[in-house]
Amino acid sequence: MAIVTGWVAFVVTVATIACIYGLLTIGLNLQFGFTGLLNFGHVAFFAAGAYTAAIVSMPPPGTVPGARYMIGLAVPMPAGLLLTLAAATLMGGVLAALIGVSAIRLESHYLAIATFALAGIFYDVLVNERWLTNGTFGMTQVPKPLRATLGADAWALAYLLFAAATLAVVYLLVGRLLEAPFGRVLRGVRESTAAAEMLGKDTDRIKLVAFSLGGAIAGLAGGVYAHYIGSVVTGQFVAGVTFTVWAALLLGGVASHRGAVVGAFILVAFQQSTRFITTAYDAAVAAFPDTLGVVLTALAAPLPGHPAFLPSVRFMIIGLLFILVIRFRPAGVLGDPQEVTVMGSEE
Amino acid sequence: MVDLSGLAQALTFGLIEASVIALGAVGLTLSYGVTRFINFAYGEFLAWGAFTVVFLVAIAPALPLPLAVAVAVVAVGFMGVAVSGAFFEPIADRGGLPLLITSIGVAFVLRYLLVAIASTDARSLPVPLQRPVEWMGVGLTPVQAVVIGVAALAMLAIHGVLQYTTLGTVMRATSGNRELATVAGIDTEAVVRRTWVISAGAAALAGVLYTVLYAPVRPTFGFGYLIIIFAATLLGGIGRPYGAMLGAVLIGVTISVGSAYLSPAYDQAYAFIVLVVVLLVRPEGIRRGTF
Amino acid sequence: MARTILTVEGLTKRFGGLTAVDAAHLTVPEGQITGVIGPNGAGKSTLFDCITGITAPDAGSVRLGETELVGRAPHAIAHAGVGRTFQTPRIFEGMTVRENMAFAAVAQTGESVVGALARPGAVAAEEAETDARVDELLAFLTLDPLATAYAGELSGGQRKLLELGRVLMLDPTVLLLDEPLAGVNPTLGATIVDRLEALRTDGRTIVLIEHDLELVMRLCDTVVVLHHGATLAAGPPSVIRADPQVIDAYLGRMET
Amino acid sequence: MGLLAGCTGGDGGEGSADPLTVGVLVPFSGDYAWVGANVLPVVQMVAEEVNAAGGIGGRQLRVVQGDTEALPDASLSATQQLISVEEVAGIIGPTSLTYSAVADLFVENGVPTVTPTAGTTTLDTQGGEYVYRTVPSDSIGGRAIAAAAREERINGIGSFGSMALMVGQREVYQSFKEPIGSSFTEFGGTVVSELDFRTGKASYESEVQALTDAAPEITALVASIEDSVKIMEAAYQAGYEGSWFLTQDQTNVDFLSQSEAVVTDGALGIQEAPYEAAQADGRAAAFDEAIQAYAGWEETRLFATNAYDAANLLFLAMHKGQVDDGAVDRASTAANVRAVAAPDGTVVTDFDSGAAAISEGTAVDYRGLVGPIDFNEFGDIAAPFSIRRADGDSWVEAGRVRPADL
Repeated sequence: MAIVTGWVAFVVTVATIACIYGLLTIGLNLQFGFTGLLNFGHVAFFAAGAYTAAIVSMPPPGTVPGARYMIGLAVPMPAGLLLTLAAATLMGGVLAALIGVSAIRLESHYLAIATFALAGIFYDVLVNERWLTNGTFGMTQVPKPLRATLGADAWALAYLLFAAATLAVVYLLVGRLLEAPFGRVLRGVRESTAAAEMLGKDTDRIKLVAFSLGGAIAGLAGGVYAHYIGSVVTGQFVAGVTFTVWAALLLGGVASHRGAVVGAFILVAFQQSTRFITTAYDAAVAAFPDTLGVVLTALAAPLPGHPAFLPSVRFMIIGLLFILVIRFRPAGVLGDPQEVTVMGSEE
Repeated sequence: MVDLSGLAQALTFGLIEASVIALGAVGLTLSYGVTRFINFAYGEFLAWGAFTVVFLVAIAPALPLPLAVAVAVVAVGFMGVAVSGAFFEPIADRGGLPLLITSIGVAFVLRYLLVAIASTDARSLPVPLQRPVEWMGVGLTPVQAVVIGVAALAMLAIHGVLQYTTLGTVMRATSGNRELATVAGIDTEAVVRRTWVISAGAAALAGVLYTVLYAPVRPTFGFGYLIIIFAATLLGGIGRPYGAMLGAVLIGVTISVGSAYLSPAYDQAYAFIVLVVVLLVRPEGIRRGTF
Repeated sequence: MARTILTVEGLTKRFGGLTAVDAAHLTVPEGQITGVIGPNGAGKSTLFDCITGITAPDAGSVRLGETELVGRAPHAIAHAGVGRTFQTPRIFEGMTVRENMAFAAVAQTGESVVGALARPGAVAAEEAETDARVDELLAFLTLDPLATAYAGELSGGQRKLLELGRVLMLDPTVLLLDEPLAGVNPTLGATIVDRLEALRTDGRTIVLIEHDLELVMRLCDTVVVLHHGATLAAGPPSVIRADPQVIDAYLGRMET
Repeated sequence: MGLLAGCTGGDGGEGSADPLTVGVLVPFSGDYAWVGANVLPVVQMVAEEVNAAGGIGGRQLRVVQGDTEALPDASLSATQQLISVEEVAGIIGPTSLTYSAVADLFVENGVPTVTPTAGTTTLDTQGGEYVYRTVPSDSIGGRAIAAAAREERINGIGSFGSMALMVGQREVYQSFKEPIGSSFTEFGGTVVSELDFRTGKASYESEVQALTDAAPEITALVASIEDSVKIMEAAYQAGYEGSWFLTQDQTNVDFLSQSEAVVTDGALGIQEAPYEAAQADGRAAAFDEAIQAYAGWEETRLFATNAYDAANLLFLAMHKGQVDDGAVDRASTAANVRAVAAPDGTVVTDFDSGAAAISEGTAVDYRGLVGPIDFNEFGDIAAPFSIRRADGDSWVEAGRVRPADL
């Protein structure tokens, strides 16, 4: 199966990761974009889904050398895939509901801090509760459905199609929800909770439903991630993921259903493309050794040479993205400025 | 040798950490007063303060530490003004939410600018390592005592500014309601700038004290410590410097006692739990009264 | 005498040292317009807030027909039939006029996740019904030309009309209007007054906070006067106009 | 230096002259950026030496960075970038942090991979066909620590009977815990307490309190440099009297410079013993001098010698493929990594001598700076360990532990 080689293989990997981030951004958009719930702990739901999928599908502890986890339900693959993904989605939703029940009534700024803090607590639980998550060793034998039968290249392509299909299905279902009165109620609650309440809408319940639904979709993304990477480790679920998803949402367009997915693909593409800065730089210097090479070397000379320099430039660019989108294009690439009054004026 | 176990010692460790938290919380609450948004980039001023001193001490070893600290506090103070002028003031009229989200971006820029310059290596300050001395039944090293002293002095200075200077009164007026203050003829732009100098300066000092106590530190420690500062600020009631001081003591003690008597692996969690409970029960914080 | 539809008894609310509402009492006859007047700070808006559950009163009871409303969530009170507008209209600026109106349609299948996804037929039917009702109300309130405009672009008066239309979507038993004419130009004001009268003839019960005393005396069937949070007097306009206490505390100035 | 030195400037022409790419797949950002900073310059230096001598089959070596950011999803796309886009002939890396997320890709694409850093025990029973490592497994390292702690003749302080295990909550540290604990008990000692602590905390007073309560004769402290400094200083302040046993991460001058002699003096540490042969013929010293000049270091950093051996092994394997079948491909290179280190060949200690011998058709046995580099079936090496004792701002060798002793 030589079709998936060269650039295609790299693009297939990046596209699969982008689909997973697309799901995460749709979930966040449901919470913040449409309902105005400032969720700074989105990675916790992503992690809840990933770990649930791992626990449901991993082999029982006895069979794995050095296993510290206690539960491994070893649901057979590939038939069990839907079951593990359902469990992951459910767990993401349940965790969001638990956090939501306690924090949803908070005013947006406080909700941001509460979700940020609760995601921090959840990370500590993942690291310390070895019986459940195998601690920092992580769950490294999450089965990849049909991996053996298909072989690497075909499987990579198949999983991309699966991830894209999952994203498409979720996109359509959530799209229909948003066009239905359900979407209208969310936007009303976002614009003015007091007015919505006065018009007979149980705003606490609506916020909880939206928050849990967003968490469930993030849980599903966790399940798709777990079966793709095949190993779930605490190192993956850091606050950086939450703010990457936020960057994708802001870029794509707050409260724009299409914008959320487009934003996720743009951001992941940007992040992965910065891998090539060193190679592009080398190629450029190699191709024009005298003219451009001299200029580039002179330019680069004063910059600190330590290898952490380049990756930190990438993160600075992401930071600037936040600043510039809010200031000059609050509606994001595909967002509708009319819709995004919440970004423009305080309630 | 001083026995470092027991509740009294845990409270002492809590108070020591509280002096760092308090400086950060007071600084954060002052800037919240005039800007009305939760600044997620605030932690980076701690890191910049600490690493400015590390840098100054590295290039000029002869420079006495206190002087280096003073230079860092002033420098980061004005950096706060520059950051506010560049990123926050232009959209100040757009309400708290866009400002809050922008502060996430500013946090990334400031943090990774520092990493780009200083790389991610852990650094420390030339502070002597001392064994704790018995003092009223608990162990305390002279350095720790100095840290508490410096923090207390800084807090006294801020209290002095707030209560006994025109800037203080004007700051308190503006922190109530910025539009009202402008209407009343106060040059709010100047007040906001001066508040940022004090706020970012306090953060820089907090960062230095953190590094003195808990070296070696990496340039990314500020963002990690942010949530502890938030906890103290909100516990004390957002916008209330005296509340922030009280909140800092409670959070410092909670972390220390929690680590000593429950599991030390969840030290951050105890501060978070206190914070979330407070947010739910009394969002306006524990300290009654206005300013 | 018309049946009493809403009774407020001994309603008290204190904010720190200030007693905003002091054992106020109010009986609202069905099918009539009741005016609530009083100087600024007399506790009128707080009274509305207590009735609609936005602020929990310290004491007293609010009964709609037989059901006690104190202690219930605002959305439950709205469901029970108490519609309310705000002094400064809280319309959904990021949504169109039509969407603002449709928002208020009473609990639909389309508002639940399962309903929206699993029963598209029912949702479509309800949407059609809602749209019909929205068109009807927009026409009634002369807002139909603005149906697809974003609510954020409306003028002050148009916003008042939209908020009135939105609360009418609830088909409330009692309609609490908080200064429906404040800041409205006279022509649009006349339309609003005309619509209120039409609602009354249609049997709708309205309670109105209004500063324009001349209008209140002309429009309202009964008038309640609040003073420092307490009910000073209540009765038909003619009685109120002549009541010495009211004159002394409030109307005296208007006569000269 | 790092930014520029990445360019080894192939001539970009077509045909056999196009560059031969090698990937360095380690973290270059995040908390573990120091790993990339330690490994990359070494690989670049060796590659430049090989290029200076004409490269491999006339093709210049090109070193490319793959930043795993120590995150599984980032490491997956970094690996895919190296394997599919850069079409690397071989990979130096990955670390234990992201090995399990990408192991599949190495095997599927048959990419020869030599990791200079992954000591994790998970690799003990994997690898050997495509994945090799020039760093001994933590299980051997842990066992050496236990053995040294039990034998005064090795550590020069005392035969310790009771030990506490103080281990950071990260795989890279937890991987040492079981080997040290079980071996220490096996050698007759008793483990009096196991303390797992959250890494990157502000202070560790409570953990140290638990340690002083357990009052072990010696504490095995498996943690990063910064956490170790905080813990040992807090222990000094709390009056802890016992000894310390540190791992490779901390046994270097950089660690000693971050704390004071009164705290660190007498602490025991462990490093791969500089291979006597390498020391005797001055290669170790020559390498130290060369890399410190090339990378601007004051001291040879952790994983530098491992990276040197990994690079040489990989390039020699490629060269063997070029000589045997006139071309360099992944499958032959993977097999050749084992071949060029096979114990029966003539001993060679760097690329030039090795390449010359291979060109003449003789089988070679590469012996590196880390040790004789004789791979077992899983591609692991056993190496002698040097047990060191901190004395002021330098480490003094207290004794040696040979693989045979374990």
